[in-house]
Amino acid sequence: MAIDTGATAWILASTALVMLMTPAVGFFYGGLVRRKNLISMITLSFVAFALVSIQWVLVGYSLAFGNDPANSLNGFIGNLQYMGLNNVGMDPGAYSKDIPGLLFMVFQLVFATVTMAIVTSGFAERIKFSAYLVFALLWTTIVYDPLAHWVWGGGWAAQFGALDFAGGTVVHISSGFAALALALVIGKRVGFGKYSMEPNNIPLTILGAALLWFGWFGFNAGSALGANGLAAQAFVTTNTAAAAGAIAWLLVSWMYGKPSSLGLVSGAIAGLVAITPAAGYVTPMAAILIGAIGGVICYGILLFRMKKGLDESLDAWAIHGMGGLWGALATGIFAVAAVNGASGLLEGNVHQFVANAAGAFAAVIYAFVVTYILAVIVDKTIGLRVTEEEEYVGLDISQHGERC
Amino acid sequence: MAIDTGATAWILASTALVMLMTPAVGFFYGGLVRRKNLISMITLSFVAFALVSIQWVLVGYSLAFGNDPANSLNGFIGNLQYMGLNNVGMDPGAYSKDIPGLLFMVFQLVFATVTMAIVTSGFAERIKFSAYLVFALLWTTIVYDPLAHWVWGGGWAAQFGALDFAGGTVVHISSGFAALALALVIGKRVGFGKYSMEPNNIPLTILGAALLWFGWFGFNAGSALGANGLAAQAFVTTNTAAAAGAIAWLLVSWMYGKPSSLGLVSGAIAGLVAITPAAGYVTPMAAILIGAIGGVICYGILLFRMKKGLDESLDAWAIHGMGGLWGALATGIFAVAAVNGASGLLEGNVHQFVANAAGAFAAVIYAFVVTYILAVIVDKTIGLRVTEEEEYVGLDISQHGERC
Amino acid sequence: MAIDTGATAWILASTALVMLMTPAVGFFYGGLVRRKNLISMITLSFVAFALVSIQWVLVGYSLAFGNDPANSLNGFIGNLQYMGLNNVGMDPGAYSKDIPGLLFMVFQLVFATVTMAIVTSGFAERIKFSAYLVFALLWTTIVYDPLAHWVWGGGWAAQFGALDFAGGTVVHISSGFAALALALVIGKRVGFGKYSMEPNNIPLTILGAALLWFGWFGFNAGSALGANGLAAQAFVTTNTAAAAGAIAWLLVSWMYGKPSSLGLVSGAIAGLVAITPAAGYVTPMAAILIGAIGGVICYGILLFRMKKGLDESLDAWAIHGMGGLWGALATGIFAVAAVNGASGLLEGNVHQFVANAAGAFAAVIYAFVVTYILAVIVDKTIGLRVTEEEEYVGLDISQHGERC
Amino acid sequence: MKMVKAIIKPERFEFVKKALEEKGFNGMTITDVKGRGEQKGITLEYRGGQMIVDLLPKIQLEIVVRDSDVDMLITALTDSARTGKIGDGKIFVIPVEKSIRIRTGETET
Amino acid sequence: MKMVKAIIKPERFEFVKKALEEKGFNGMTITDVKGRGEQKGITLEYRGGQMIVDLLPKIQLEIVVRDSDVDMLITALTDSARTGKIGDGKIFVIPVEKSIRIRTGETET
Amino acid sequence: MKMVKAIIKPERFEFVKKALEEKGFNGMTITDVKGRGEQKGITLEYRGGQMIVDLLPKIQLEIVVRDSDVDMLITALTDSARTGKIGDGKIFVIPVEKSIRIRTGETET
Ligand SMILES: Nc1ncnc2c1ncn2[C@@H]1O[C@H](COP(=O)(O)OP(=O)(O)O)[C@@H](O)[C@H]1O
Ligand SMILES: Nc1ncnc2c1ncn2[C@@H]1O[C@H](COP(=O)(O)OP(=O)(O)O)[C@@H](O)[C@H]1O
Ligand SMILES: Nc1ncnc2c1ncn2[C@@H]1O[C@H](COP(=O)(O)OP(=O)(O)O)[C@@H](O)[C@H]1O
Repeated sequence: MAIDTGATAWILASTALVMLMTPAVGFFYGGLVRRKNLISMITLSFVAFALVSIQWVLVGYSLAFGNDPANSLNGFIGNLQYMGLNNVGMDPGAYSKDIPGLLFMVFQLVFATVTMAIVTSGFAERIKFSAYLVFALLWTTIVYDPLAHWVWGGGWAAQFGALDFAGGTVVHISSGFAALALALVIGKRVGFGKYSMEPNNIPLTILGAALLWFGWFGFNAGSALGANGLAAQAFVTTNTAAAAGAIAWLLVSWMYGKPSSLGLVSGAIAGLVAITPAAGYVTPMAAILIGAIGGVICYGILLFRMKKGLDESLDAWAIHGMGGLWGALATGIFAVAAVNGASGLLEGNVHQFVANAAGAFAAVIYAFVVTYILAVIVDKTIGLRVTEEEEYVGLDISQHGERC
Repeated sequence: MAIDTGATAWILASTALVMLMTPAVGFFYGGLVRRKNLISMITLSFVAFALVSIQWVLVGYSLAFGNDPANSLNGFIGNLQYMGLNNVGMDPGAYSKDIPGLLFMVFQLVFATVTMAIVTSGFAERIKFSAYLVFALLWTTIVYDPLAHWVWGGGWAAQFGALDFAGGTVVHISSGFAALALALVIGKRVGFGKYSMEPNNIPLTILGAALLWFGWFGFNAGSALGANGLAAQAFVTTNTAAAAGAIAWLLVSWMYGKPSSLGLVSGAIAGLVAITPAAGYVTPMAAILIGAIGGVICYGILLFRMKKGLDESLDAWAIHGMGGLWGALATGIFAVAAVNGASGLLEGNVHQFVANAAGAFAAVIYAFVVTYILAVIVDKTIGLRVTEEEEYVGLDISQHGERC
Repeated sequence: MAIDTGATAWILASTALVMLMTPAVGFFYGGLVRRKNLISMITLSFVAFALVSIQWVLVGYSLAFGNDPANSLNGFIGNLQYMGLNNVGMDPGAYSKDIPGLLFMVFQLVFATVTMAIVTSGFAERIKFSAYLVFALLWTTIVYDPLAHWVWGGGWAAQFGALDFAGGTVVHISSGFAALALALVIGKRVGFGKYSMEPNNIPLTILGAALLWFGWFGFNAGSALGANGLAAQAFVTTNTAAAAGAIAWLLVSWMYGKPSSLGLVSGAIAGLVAITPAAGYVTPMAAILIGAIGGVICYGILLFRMKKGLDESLDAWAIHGMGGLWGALATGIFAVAAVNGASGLLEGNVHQFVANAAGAFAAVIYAFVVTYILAVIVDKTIGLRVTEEEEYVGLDISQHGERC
Repeated sequence: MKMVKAIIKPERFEFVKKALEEKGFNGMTITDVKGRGEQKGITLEYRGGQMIVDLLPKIQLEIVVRDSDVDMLITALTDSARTGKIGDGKIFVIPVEKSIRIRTGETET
Repeated sequence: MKMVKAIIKPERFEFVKKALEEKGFNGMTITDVKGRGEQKGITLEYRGGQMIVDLLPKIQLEIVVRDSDVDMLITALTDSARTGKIGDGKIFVIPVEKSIRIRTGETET
Repeated sequence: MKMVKAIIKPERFEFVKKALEEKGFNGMTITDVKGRGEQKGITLEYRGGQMIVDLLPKIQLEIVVRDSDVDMLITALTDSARTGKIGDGKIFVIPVEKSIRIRTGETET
């Protein structure tokens, strides 16, 4: 096996693109919170990047991509063969015949970091910083790493045939439902529902969205692991679904009010999430449907969340969680053999739909339940939430001693 | 024909780079308007991206790059052979022997979107959002797609031998003169010329400019459609002309006032626009001249526009329109055979200069006239402009229900 | 020698990535100064990019990478063989067997520009703009170009065997110690130490940091000059050291106060600086150490600087200068033959450590002394510093006639 | 006439505005301010130490009314702005000698 | 002495400043405020429904002058700030008992 | 009661705050304003020409105190805010008829 320099060039670039998504999540979220928590929100994402970067090279990569241990954890999590990047080198590796093993590793790393960043939606404006550090390490190890193993590391979902091109299940379902669990455990922000908490900086949120869309090309088209027709296919479906999601959300929300810029960018993210698992399996025309339906579904879920008075207000659950769920099902529906050899429901392959549904719902349950338990444990021991005074003055000052 | 993975890697990356230019135009413009229209301005670009992305995969690409129909539209516009991306696939295509056909398609897509975004200069701070959506769909279909066909899709300008390496005519002349026509049809902002309307966020504009410069490497060097010497050549001429334009504008404007940051970045954009058609045909030393003269010309046109009291105040016309015109002529002057086989006026090839001038002036007239007509039609039917009250409170609130 | 399209694709992308670092330095610094100097600070970086871009294609590249002249300057500076990019073409060149010579040239160009931008820390909020233009041209020619020649252009340091993978010495030591010299010559800001001068826009600084981290992948992994295992190795060590630096600074500074976002991003930059010379020579596990120690050292130096009342307040010296010094030594310590053929102290190669220390200290002295002299000359002739009134109203208004 | 100047918590502003509207007080001028009262702000525990956060963001309303309306206005303000916690704010009443409507030149005293 | 407090449209500010300068009024303190008058802001038609935009941005000038200058100042202000449309703003005159120049300690009453 | 309104240089604010605290003045409301005095701002030389920068940023403190405390407060303010240079700022004293604590309804006159 020799390295293909073109493939390597594209995955190097893709990794850089995906890396940018983690701070982009911070900017996206940061613009949505109140000004007194802006720095906090951006910092949570930035810290996620640093922390998971270290965890991943030490153990995370091995847990996700190591061989299945010959014990009861078989199919559930990898062994420690790659601990400290042992046996991960400059030559092609087990998962990458065209690119260096180290490059595959770091490409996966940036997926793990952005997932952690998305999760921070769940405790926005009320998390204790020290508790966050502990929780993040636990979560990425106990929730993310096994999920990645199931789907991409040769675990049970892969064996079962669930398709997840670029991480709809591993990244989006897991982070979205984790955010939901967290929001339930940590409780509403003081005053939520009583007075309005307007976004402090919508242009910053749009900047975050633009960088997310930009980075997503690395995320999805990079997941082809080559510079080839499949990468181009995934690139096109990604862009198309994002555009369709943006427009769908814009139009649907227009019926209930003004066509807002936040609706537009939320729709784009919804479209991007929905196409993620499907990007390399469907046609661009199907991508229009997947994206547009994704936009409409996520908008509906958002309305539902607001009606229920649920304070998961940056909507990781509505957009990433439910959008990811839709995407997983849509992959099972719209996959066509002509694109990448796999057929979905529309080509009569019921098994594919079932496999994808099973994988997705297992992830929903695992992510929700385990996150819930972890959150309760951290809450009972260190305490997840800041004091009421700290929340009142804001996390920027109370947690970081900074103002903006 | 087999895919070259290196070329594919570079065009994948280039497409992502160019994609970023569309929101970058939004940030550039957004910083220049009044605070009450900041979100609106960014949103216009973002919507342009979404809308044109869908239009392009449905019909735009085919109109631009389809074969000439055997009727009176021959040479003017492509047929519908690629509608819905029919026949555009993962293998190399008619326009791309080294990269997947789909990749060529999406690389062209991001050019179409950024062109639409540039046009929004013409009705800044006074456009009705619903009218914009309709206008944008019409404009990209009726103005952009034919122009792209003329120059790149085998239309008459290509047959006539006009050189346009990366879109000086198709992107910049067309958008710049369209903005001029729009500004004339929609009329001045209330109070224009009576009281000052200062930029609300210069750092945001500089951020936009930085991202534009960054993305322009994909725009110009990507237009080599390969990872080769020509791409490197275009990369170098691009950067050099941008730098020369920035410094030229800075110095010339210094004679009339302070050396402003806006002058600096405007000069950079002017240089980038000017080199766009020439990037793959001229030497780096010629690029210094092209960029510097571009900076000076555009600055002069801007002064002229201000003196005339013309409210095309984000200066798409002065910079993109006139800079693009200069670039088209400059390509006909400075092209040297040693770079890419084509000689310009300085190497005695009068025909090249004539062809380029003809192509450019045809585009000027077509873009201006057709845009003018479209604008009048939309104005008479839906109404282009918001009410005076809406303009007074700002488009952010009146069109999008948002504040920043 | 034929071009490798994969390598070319990656270096094209890397050059674009590194280009973005220059404005990123502007945003990073801009957020840290007072609001009245925000535009000025960003503009200094932007101008650095434009100015050095022209200088480099005219003479800088030749001075740095031209052959050694057969006179007393032998080993010190290159000749003028590449003046005006003479003999630098689309084919592979003397320094680049896989990529076009022009591409190597422009990849080096973006290093020269970012170095100049880093230097602007030294006279933040008090430099006269006209003096800056003159100084910048002198500095890049007389300080940067020779240093680049020593280390990369076949000069004495290269001959002596000093390792500098991506520019720890040439870029970071030189700019950091130049900033120190400048701060000493130009003197403290009025009121420094008497009243607090708080950062005006921390999110902007974090944005700058995010873009720097992003661009640094091009900086370090691009320095492999190929799309290969070494690039992947450098990519991984870079990311790992950055993360380790960020966390180390966060934790150490927590002992003395709150864990601030500025500490986090400063630590990341410190880690990135420290790994720069080592990126292609060490293992990821060593990168954790190099980054973490880098974070701690730079934090300590920053405290020291503050205690001494030294107004080099954007800390180019503490982070780039001292971080670069640590990185140069660390390369001499941690290099392992298995990665890239070179052994450091830990593998018993004392010579490597000595060579690296010699190269680094020579650069420290050269950069500091020559910058000091240049600064004094410019100060005595044109005057480096604005008047007290200009400083009071801020450089945005007084130098650029702009407000934000 | 009097200028009633109220400094309130930002999160109460919506309630206050509504309460005033109901009583027919429409005209008002709003300023973002920072303030602290006698308590000198909020004290946070912090790794053993303490940290005082003062100068918290507040919203200042200035409302010019006839003398006869002052008491009703004050009642409406206190009722709607009160949370019962520290930092609820202050109201100051300042004499106004004259008020002119720019559009019409109309003057009231 | 009196403090003349004028709340005007931002777009009139340049004219007002110039008009005041001409009359020799140099000292002033400017604040960005938001406000609404009796009309409760601007009503926009909106897909059948209506939307009221109140609390529009205004600029507030505070100018302290001798009693004898008040009338001249008010005339200068109203003349330069007036557009004749809703939202032109208000002027309030407030008594000032004392004014101190910090630099010199000079006091006027 | 009086409202003492001081417009000072931003860079003196920390000193002023500290000086007031020492004298027991805790309550205050702070606003970011811009201002110019009789000197009409700062004049910069500029390539032969001149440029006047007026409306420089200032910080405005409003402090309501009992009549008997006014003089002490003014002394504390002038002493701590003074640099001796142009632009040091101004203090205005305005009568306050009533002051109400929202939390408790407590009224002082
Ligand atoms: N003496 C005063 N002068 C001016 N403003 C005051 C005074 N006292 C209080 N304020 C304003 O009222 C706000 C609320 O005061 P208060 O309820 O006493 O706050 P705290 O919770 O800090 O005691 C302060 O933030 C300040 O803006
Ligand atoms: N009674 C009042 N008290 C305080 N400020 C007022 C009052 N009435 C008007 N203002 C201020 O004057 C501004 C202009 O008032 P006006 O011209 O009546 O505006 P509008 O067009 O809303 O009626 C308002 O935005 C507000 O800031
Ligand atoms: N007559 C006035 N009315 C209102 N505010 C004033 C007046 N004169 C001065 N000020 C305020 O006091 C500040 C400082 O004034 P001063 O020290 O005279 O400044 P300058 O240096 O411009 O003369 C001004 O910026 C302004 O905010």
